[in-house]
Amino acid sequence: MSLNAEAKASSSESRLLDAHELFCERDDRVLFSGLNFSLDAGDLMQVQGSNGSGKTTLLRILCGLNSSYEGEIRWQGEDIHDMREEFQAALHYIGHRAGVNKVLTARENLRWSVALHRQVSDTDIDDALARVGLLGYADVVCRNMSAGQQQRVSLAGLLLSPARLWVLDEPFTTLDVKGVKILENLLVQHVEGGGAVLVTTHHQLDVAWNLRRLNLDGLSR
Amino acid sequence: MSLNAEAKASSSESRLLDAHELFCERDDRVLFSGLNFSLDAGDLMQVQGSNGSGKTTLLRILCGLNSSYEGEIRWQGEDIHDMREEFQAALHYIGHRAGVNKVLTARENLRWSVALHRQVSDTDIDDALARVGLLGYADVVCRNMSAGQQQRVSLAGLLLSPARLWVLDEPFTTLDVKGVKILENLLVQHVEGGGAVLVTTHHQLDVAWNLRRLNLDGLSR
Amino acid sequence: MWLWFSKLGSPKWFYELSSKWLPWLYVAMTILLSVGLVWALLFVPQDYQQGDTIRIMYVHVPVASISLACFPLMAVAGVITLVWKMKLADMVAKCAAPIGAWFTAVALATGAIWGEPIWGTWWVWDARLTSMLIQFFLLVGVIVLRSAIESPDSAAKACALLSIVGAINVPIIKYSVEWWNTLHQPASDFSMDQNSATGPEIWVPLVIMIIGVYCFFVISLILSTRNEVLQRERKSKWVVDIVNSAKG
Amino acid sequence: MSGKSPVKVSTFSAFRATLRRDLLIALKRRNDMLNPLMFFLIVVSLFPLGVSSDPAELTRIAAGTVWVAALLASMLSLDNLFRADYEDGSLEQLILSPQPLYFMVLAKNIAHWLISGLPVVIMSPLLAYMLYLPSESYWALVVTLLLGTPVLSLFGSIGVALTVGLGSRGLILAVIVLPLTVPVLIIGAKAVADVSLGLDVSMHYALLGAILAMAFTLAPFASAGALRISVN
Amino acid sequence: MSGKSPVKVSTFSAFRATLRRDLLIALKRRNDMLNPLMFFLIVVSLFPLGVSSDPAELTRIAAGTVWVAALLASMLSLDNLFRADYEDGSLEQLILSPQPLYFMVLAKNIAHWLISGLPVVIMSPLLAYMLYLPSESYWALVVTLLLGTPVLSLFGSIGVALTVGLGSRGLILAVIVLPLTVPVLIIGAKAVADVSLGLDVSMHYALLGAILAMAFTLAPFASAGALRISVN
Ligand code: HEM
Ligand SMILES: Nc1ncnc2c1ncn2[C@@H]1O[C@H](COP(=O)(O)OP(=O)(O)OP(=O)(O)O)[C@@H](O)[C@H]1O
Ligand SMILES: Nc1ncnc2c1ncn2[C@@H]1O[C@H](COP(=O)(O)OP(=O)(O)OP(=O)(O)O)[C@@H](O)[C@H]1O
Ligand SMILES: [Mg+2]
Ligand SMILES: [Mg+2]
Repeated sequence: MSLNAEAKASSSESRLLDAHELFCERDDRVLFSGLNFSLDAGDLMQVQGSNGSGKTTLLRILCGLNSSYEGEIRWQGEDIHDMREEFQAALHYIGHRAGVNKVLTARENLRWSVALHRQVSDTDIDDALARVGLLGYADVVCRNMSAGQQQRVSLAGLLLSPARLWVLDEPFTTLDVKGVKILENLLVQHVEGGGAVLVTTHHQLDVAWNLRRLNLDGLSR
Repeated sequence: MSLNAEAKASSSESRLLDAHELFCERDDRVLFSGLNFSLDAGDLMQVQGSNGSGKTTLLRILCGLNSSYEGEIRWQGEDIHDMREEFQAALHYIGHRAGVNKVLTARENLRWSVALHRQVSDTDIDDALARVGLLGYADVVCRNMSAGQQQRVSLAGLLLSPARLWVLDEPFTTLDVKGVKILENLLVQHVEGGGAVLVTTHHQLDVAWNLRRLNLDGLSR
Repeated sequence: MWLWFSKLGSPKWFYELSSKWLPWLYVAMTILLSVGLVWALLFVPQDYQQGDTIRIMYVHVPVASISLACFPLMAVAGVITLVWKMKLADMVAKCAAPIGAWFTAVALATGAIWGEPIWGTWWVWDARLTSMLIQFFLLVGVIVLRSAIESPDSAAKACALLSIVGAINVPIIKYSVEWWNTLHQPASDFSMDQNSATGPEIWVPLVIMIIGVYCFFVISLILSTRNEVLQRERKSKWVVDIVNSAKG
Repeated sequence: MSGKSPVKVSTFSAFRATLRRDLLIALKRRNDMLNPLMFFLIVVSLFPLGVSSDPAELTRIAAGTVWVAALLASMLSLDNLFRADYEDGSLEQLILSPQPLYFMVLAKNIAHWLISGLPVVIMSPLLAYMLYLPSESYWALVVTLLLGTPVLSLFGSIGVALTVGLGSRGLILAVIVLPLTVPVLIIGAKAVADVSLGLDVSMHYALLGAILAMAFTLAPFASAGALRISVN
Repeated sequence: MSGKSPVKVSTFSAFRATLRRDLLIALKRRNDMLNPLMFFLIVVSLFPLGVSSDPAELTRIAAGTVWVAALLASMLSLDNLFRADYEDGSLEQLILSPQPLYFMVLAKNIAHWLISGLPVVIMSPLLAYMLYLPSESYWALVVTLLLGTPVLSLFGSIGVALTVGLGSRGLILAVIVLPLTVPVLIIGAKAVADVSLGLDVSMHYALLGAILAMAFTLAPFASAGALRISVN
């Protein structure tokens, strides 16, 4: 993938994300306080924790979707608030909801969501869809897709994204065994190419890569 | 659990569900045809299949939520259309969407959904919530719960349901390791008590029970 | 009875039968319409007060009366769809809706054109016009619903249900609107029993026109239904055969 | 326990549970209960602004305006009737309950009317006053609304049930339902107007009552059927 | 590739992509495009039924009625503006895109107006005729609506953005937005009425134009901010 090449090229200093003394409480329950961690190029970090430990909350905070927190988040040394657009250009987030419009076909969905980040040709899109196992589904309306198929559409978005940092909230849900394998390989490829991944999941990732773990259970309450 | 006792008592003939020559196609793709299987008291059956193989569709057909199929479905020998209310009294379905109202608290949600099937006291409800690991969350508004916590609320419904047949569509999604264990034990308890379970999931169930498998991949297309 | 019903239910049967009927219908329509029109336009005496504008009636009344017949038709089809799950009924209903809407629109238009000389305005909030308008809304509602629902099965049932509810309402609407006020032509004027009142030279061509336009309605309905049949049955053998033979 | 065993709970208590639940939800979102009312108020007050502020003028259009506003208010408040339940899956639970769906739907309709219909009815005299409706018509207004708004809810719920599965919102519902509600509007508005002309309107009430009775018995069936179709 | 690298795509092409997408969605549900129109038609025709069918009477309320109906139509069609995107998560994608949110929101607003506002404007003379609006006012009606409906869309989208996260629908939006749009309604309706009185209305047009300009520049910012709040 060309984007990996690019990635290597531009990863002069390898420190990407810095979370400094993060604190968050939601209706009177402290989820985490004094949370420090950093993400370098090539890091694949799994955020762990029991239900309600604050994984989703943390991820949304890091993306800037949730601003009810204290502490500081830096992207390549700068506070993300000072460089929102640059940061967002380097970020690809997939949340609990896949971000797939039910009325549009798989291709149309990707055409738009990718176009927000970079030019893309239909052939690229079809390749991406094929690689996530949706060959022949490019023109199926997403409402008529199964839960897992819709999830795969949003994964195809990952393939096309120029972003360097991937933040994925339980991307494995509703994926079948093959789907899981595909995604795991994807993650490894991305970090190999100098990207970084922050992922929450309850299932055991088996990837040929040294997996960093961030466990929120200790911190909560 | 008292319901198990009852169950044993009344399970004179053990054949519960019969699916006969089921055929279903969705927009021109045959999902399954000539599908036969039956469920006896004490059966724990996992419906398998890759994404889009038709698991959800099958489950909804069996529950009577989806009527665009051919073939016959019998409950204890009778066609379900001739005895809808009896069948539904013996059925508990949990779909991709948990059936949890975001505005209500966990307790209020259960109070209603259980009341559709049987009288229930608040203490029962609180016990059930405790058993699914939501002790102290009884009065939390469900909007303020995490994905997994909401899932657990609907599982608590299972504990309180008098139904003999459980039909669960990917109930393990968003559950953490503890949650998964809880649910697995629940399933075993239910089938031990003479109930029957039909469950789809992509993760490996490890249960101390001989698991029956129904694979849809062969059948589709 | 049942045999007959299921037979009638089969789109194939309908397709073959309709191909037998169509020619006759074509003939009947051309004769009736040409005779009716020529008679209406050339030989019907001028109306003593309305002058030549009376001739519009020969389009307006048939069209209007058909557009009234459309909703009951859809409702019946709806019942058949829901009770006997007959695919063909739904296809007919689906095709009837837009055609009915067009007829209603034409009735409104011709009515308006007629109104211009008679009432000096294109539109008045008179009972029958209004109830016609509301029926038009109902029809559009059915069409919109049909297209809004993706799965054809659900769409079929949903529209069936809506048309039935609508059909129950139509008389209520008609009644309430008439009761609300009326300055439209009373229906009696042209009804058969007192044809003496207005001479046969007036109503005979009208009857001819009505039957002719009915033929036109049936034909257009059959044609679009045949389309629908081919659409939905495109995978079944007999359609494939037809297509191949057409390809030659 | 088994399928053969009698249903574990009386239909009535299930009915009550559903009714209580819906009222509870409404109570939780207390200011949502204000919305139909506010909408009613705002729409009505748009007319003096948009049309004219001349009392004589307003008096003439008062009855109709209030009725149309009430019609729209209850139409729009309907959108929440089944939507939330559909999206969070509660609707499937309801449909799969061993209770006759007719009563469950009825419970939801009643709850909805108590929440969004009744306040409008109670509020109407105030607005009538703002539009200089002759005071002798107030009673007629309240009575007709009291008979009419439930019909709107009942008819409306059919439309909601038919459209609950669709992505697009609000308008399609109105397009389907509004034409069905024309008779109620006509009779209601006419009754109010006629009273101020000193005519006898018992006939109008009778008509509205008849329509209400019909709607009460038939509409929930239609809604129930429509719901089954929509979840399919 | 890296955060430092220049944004990969021009804001304009992202703007175009968003615009095209929304129009495409509308096109897919072609008959949904009928809804605002039909709603407009139906609401307008409710008035003769509710108020009176006397031409003189209708003439007087014509301008106001058409305007109120247009107001409601564009208000209700707004509900679909961000809702679907919020529910399927596209909205988060939009907010996290490296593009200035202002333009993305603007694109969605423009698409929405083309779909639901423009048809209403085009249709309005017909309805004006049915309400016996004096023919010399047709132009005024069309022009004011042409200037006014975009303002409604723009203001409306602020309300939608604020309420998109809430369960309850439709009404709360109307309650928030309608008051904001009152000035437009007043000026628009008055302009139409004044024309039929033979008065000069260039002033009204100027005012509407000014409001439109303001809304065009400011409203999308407000909407963007509101969206960020809603997803939080
Ligand atoms: C938009 C305007 C109008 C509409 C929507 C309309 C609609 C209708 C309808 C629904 C019928 C009933 C047909 C039937 O029952 O078989 C009808 C019949 C008739 N209309 Fe109109 N009409 C309109 C204008 C007019 C005008 C301006 C006149 C002339 C004064 C007129 C004269 C008649 C007559 C004479 C009949 C035949 C009555 C009968 O067959 O029962 N209509 N029109
Ligand atoms: N609403 C629908 N209309 C038409 N076709 C549909 C619809 N929903 C799903 N399908 C098709 O039916 C097939 C089966 O869908 P279903 O949801 O049953 O799959 P599944 O086995 O549940 O997959 P998953 O594991 O992802 O949940 C899919 O291939 C999909 O394309
Ligand atoms: N909208 C909200 N408002 C207030 N509190 C919330 C909200 N959403 C979640 N919470 C609380 O924040 C805590 C963390 O929620 P979060 O969704 O981050 O958990 P999670 O780690 O993602 O759990 P899961 O594994 O189930 O997704 C939960 O205990 C929940 O009670
Ligand atoms: Mg989470
Ligand atoms: Mg599934």
